Amino acid sequence: MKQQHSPIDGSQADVVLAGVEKRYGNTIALRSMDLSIERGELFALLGPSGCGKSTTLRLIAGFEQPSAGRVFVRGNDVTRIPSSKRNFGIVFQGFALFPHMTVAQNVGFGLRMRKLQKSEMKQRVMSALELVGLDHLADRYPRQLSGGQQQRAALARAIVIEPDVLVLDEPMSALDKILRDRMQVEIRRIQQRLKMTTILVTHDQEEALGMADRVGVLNGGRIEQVGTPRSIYETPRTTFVATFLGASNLLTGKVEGYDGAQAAISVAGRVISIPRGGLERGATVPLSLRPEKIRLCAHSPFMGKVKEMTYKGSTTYVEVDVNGVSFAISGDSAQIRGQHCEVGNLVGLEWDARDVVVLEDVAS
Amino acid sequence: MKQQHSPIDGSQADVVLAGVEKRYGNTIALRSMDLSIERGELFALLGPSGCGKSTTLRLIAGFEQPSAGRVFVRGNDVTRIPSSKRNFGIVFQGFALFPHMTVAQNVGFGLRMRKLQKSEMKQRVMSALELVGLDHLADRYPRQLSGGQQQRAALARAIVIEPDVLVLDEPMSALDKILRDRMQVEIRRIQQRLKMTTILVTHDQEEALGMADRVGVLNGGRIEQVGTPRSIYETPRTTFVATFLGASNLLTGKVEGYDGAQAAISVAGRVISIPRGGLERGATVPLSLRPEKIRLCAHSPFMGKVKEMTYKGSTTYVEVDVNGVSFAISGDSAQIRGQHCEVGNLVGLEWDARDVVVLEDVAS
Amino acid sequence: MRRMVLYSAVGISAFLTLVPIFLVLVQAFSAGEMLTFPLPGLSVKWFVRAYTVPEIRESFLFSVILAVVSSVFSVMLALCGALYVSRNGGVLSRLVTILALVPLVFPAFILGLALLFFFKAGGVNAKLGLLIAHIVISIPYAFRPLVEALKETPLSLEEAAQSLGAGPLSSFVLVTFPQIAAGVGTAWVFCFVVSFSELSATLFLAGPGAMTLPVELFSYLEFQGDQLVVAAASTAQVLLTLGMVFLGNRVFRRR
Amino acid sequence: MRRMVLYSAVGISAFLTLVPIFLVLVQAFSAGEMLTFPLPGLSVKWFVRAYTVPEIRESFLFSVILAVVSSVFSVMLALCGALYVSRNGGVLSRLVTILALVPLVFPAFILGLALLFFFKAGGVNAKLGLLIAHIVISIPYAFRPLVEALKETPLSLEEAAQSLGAGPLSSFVLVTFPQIAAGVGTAWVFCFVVSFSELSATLFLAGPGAMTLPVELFSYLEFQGDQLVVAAASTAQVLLTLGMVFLGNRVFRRR
Repeated sequence: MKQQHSPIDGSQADVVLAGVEKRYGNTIALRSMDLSIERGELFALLGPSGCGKSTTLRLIAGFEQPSAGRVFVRGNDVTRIPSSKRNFGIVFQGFALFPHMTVAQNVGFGLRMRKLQKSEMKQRVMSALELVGLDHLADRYPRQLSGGQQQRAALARAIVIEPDVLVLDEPMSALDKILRDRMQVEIRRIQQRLKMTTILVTHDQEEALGMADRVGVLNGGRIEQVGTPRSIYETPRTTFVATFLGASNLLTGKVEGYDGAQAAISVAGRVISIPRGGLERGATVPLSLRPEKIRLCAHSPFMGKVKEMTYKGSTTYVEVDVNGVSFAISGDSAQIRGQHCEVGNLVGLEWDARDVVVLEDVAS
Repeated sequence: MKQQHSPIDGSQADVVLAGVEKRYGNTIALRSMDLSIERGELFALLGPSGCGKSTTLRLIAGFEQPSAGRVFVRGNDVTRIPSSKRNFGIVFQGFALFPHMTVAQNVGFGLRMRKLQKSEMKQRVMSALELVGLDHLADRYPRQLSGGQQQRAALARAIVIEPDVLVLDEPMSALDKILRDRMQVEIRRIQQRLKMTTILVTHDQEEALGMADRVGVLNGGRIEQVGTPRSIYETPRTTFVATFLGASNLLTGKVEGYDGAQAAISVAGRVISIPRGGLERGATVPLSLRPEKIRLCAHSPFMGKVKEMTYKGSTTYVEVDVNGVSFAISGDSAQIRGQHCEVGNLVGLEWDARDVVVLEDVAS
Repeated sequence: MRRMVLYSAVGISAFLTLVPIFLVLVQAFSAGEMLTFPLPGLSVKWFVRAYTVPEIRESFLFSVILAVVSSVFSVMLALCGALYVSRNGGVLSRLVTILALVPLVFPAFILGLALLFFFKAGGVNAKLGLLIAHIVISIPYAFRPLVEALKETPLSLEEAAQSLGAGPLSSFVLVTFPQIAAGVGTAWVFCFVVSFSELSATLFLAGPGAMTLPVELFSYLEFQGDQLVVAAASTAQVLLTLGMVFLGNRVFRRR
Repeated sequence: MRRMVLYSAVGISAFLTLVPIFLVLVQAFSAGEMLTFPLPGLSVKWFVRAYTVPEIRESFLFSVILAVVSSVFSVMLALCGALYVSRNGGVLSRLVTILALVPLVFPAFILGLALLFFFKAGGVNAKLGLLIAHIVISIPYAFRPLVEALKETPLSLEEAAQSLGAGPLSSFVLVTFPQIAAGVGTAWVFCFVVSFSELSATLFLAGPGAMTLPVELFSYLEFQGDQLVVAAASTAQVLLTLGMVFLGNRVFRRR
């Protein structure tokens, strides 16, 4: 059944999904997905639960088979190859360490299956454990380790087999906030040192933005946008991407006309200029403006009444009503206090024209 | 067994804990706690799991009895009064709606126990449901409601009995992020309208900071600090409070001397001035400096090399090494980019003197 | 490969359990005079004949009454135990659990033997002995579903009721019981069925005026040996059992 | 108040179960010739006498062998079923679950009766009939702990092993089985104990050369009536049962 195929494009792609679909009975979990992951990059599959990211992972890892389409790894069609022959290193959600084996036995399991010699095995296990800083705990059992140590052991077990692709399935979900931040940095560092093609599956946008070279945002079994963390955060293409990757003011604008390359769009009864072409005159367009891009000031065309203020420590959240349109503003607490912002007061809002993003989907 | 006592202080206190302790066998869950909650305020009990906040709630609500100390409500000693006679409205974690009753029956349960007349009962149930915006779903069963609707139903059930005290036990923990933010604002609004003394038990610092009039931070069965959200966030008293309420740079300083009211303290090989007295010359003191209070600049006494950068969307996290001391900085992504901040570059750090807080506990 | 092993194992088990029972059930409808296969014809005459044997008729009735009474007691006792276990931890709770589940592994015939000796010495009548034996033997079958039902009912429901002003009794009756009603129903059906088909302990305790159907069938088979009468009576028993289980599933269905 | 109801319920149940059994166990050590209380003195003579009855000795041995063999089969068949159920959903999975648990509520004596008729017609020997009956009756007792053990073992462990290069067989043997070993042990002890004390179905199938201890004791009591011999033999049976359960708890303890 093993067939040789060239990948669908001529790039450095390490993992390619070509028209992959997955149905369970009548429900469609994945809709004709095309995706290519470059050699050595850390690619994050980001989406809410039920978006199809776990299904995608299981198809790539070989735990399930697509209903249609093909999966290529380094140019080889692996669609029908079982997981045990794919040479993927997987860090499972919850880690899935073997409870009855020590850390060293866990890490050595993949090498044992590859029938390596005892001495080479031992050496490779130790160097993997050193890499993750766990060499002093080789003889412990998983239950004797902390969450972070279990995470490292699972990582060592996945990388010791020198996999073609490293897959991280919600790797931080079992850890607390502080540990999560630390492990993000550490996993990223190890991944960059080994230059290992890595797929990170996560529902946590901070994790995806902070760790990945590129992010694919999934929603309802479909990829909505692929790009660098900065490009998907700052220029979201759809309402879903704009709101899932952080808070956003979703506004409705009407294209009034053009002034050179600047589109004049009316929002909340005022006209703003946006450096953007290709919009039909008179059309209604959905806009996204992130709360942290809005500044409070004394005077501006956008004056509104403060409806709500929520102190969040480093930042303060303010809700301002401008001509019946509600604006959410998030700013440094000290700066917001400096603007005499109190519930009921009148304040002005300002922002840079380029921070208003025109979304492509229909405004809801 | 019902005794009349005056509260331990002469204030407007509605709920007073006087020397309350709770032991389970040999483990101490609460250590001699004194706490007084004013009439009409929203008081948050904030702490990590296992800090004793749930125990405190159960003692206040009457589900358990303290091993020592007394609980007063409006001046009455209720220490030995069972929950069913305390007239508290409780919103449980997970809501605890009765599955076999409709929303209206759930909300009416407390009134039924109070043997109210049918007609008055119906009217009060409907007005409570209107208050939470659920009057159109009175005949649904809990399982037919969304999480947010269940939350509202539980709130209506708790407030319809016109309780002396409203207790909210991790009320948002069953809701997703977006709904949580919305319900925080809404619950706060209802609480302020009814001017109901409210105790909020939570592990979520944003929830406590955003909703409460005052916050009590619990750790290891002890109250570490009580104050307004701003005072506990901006001037934490202990290392625990500083780190639990958001990220913090915990620095170690040495008191070099005084220049008027300014203490000269050496940190990372440089001397800074802090407007603070009462420190012993030559003493080592723990300091807290929040990451968002540090600004990057071209030149400053604190120059360091960028070790790590993590893009988080609206903010970027930067780690800078200054003379071997690591500083975490969190700032607006656009501003950080403006400072030519790249891993390996040399950058300067600056902050306002008053943002450095001297902690009271021993530096670890 | 592994899949094939699984399938064949399930197949073997099903074959061993179901085929013989099915054959007996079919034989009960035989129009012939002996156990034969294939059947010479269909009739219900063996049911009629079984009914006309007074011992069989009376023991059937006695079995039903015994099952009803003993299952009510079992469920009540098991409910008390399950309430205690689900609300409390500690040594006593574990002790109650063990005690309630002991009859499941403990040889039932020894219980029968013990009660026989005990009542002979005390001179108490056989009916009480049977009642006690059936209660004890069916308690574990009631205990498990009740504990499970109670564990699925969060304690916070009862606390919510109490915080709203309900005393311990009303919070149980108005809030907790409706949650576990399905479990109570299941428990009761289980107990009924177990009591109805109990033979091991009953064999030692049954006597004139206190004869259950299974014991009666056993001695009938031993002394008169009219196999098709026995097959018909057994079939009636199986049908009643299945009916009870079906009813239990219908009436006390969860959700 | 509610607390008192609970306590008294537990007390009554314990009294009903334990006191009669305890009295029989004590009588086995009597130095007298009859069931009397208090005991005239202590001795083990009744154990010796029970041992010298060849039928009792032989049936004890037969019971042990039957329990060992049938429990091994039960556990293997139940393991296949439990593996299927815990790895798959759907109708077939629920069917297997029902099938495996049917013998728990289905009258065991009817199974005995059915097998008796079936084997008489087929001319197969009694030992095979007993083996089948004991396997079928003890399967549910193996199935439950196995399903529970497998449900506690996340599938991701097996997937992890496979992603590291292990085939289906090695991932089961090297990773899954060690996780459920305790459950397998518990299942086996349960099956042994159930088979060892089975009487309902056995009564119909036992015969010369295939006589289990419970049946032997029943007929011994019926025809010779030496109660203290029976008490001693029962006590031996109870002690072996308790020993097995204790051993199972010790050897196959979780964690």
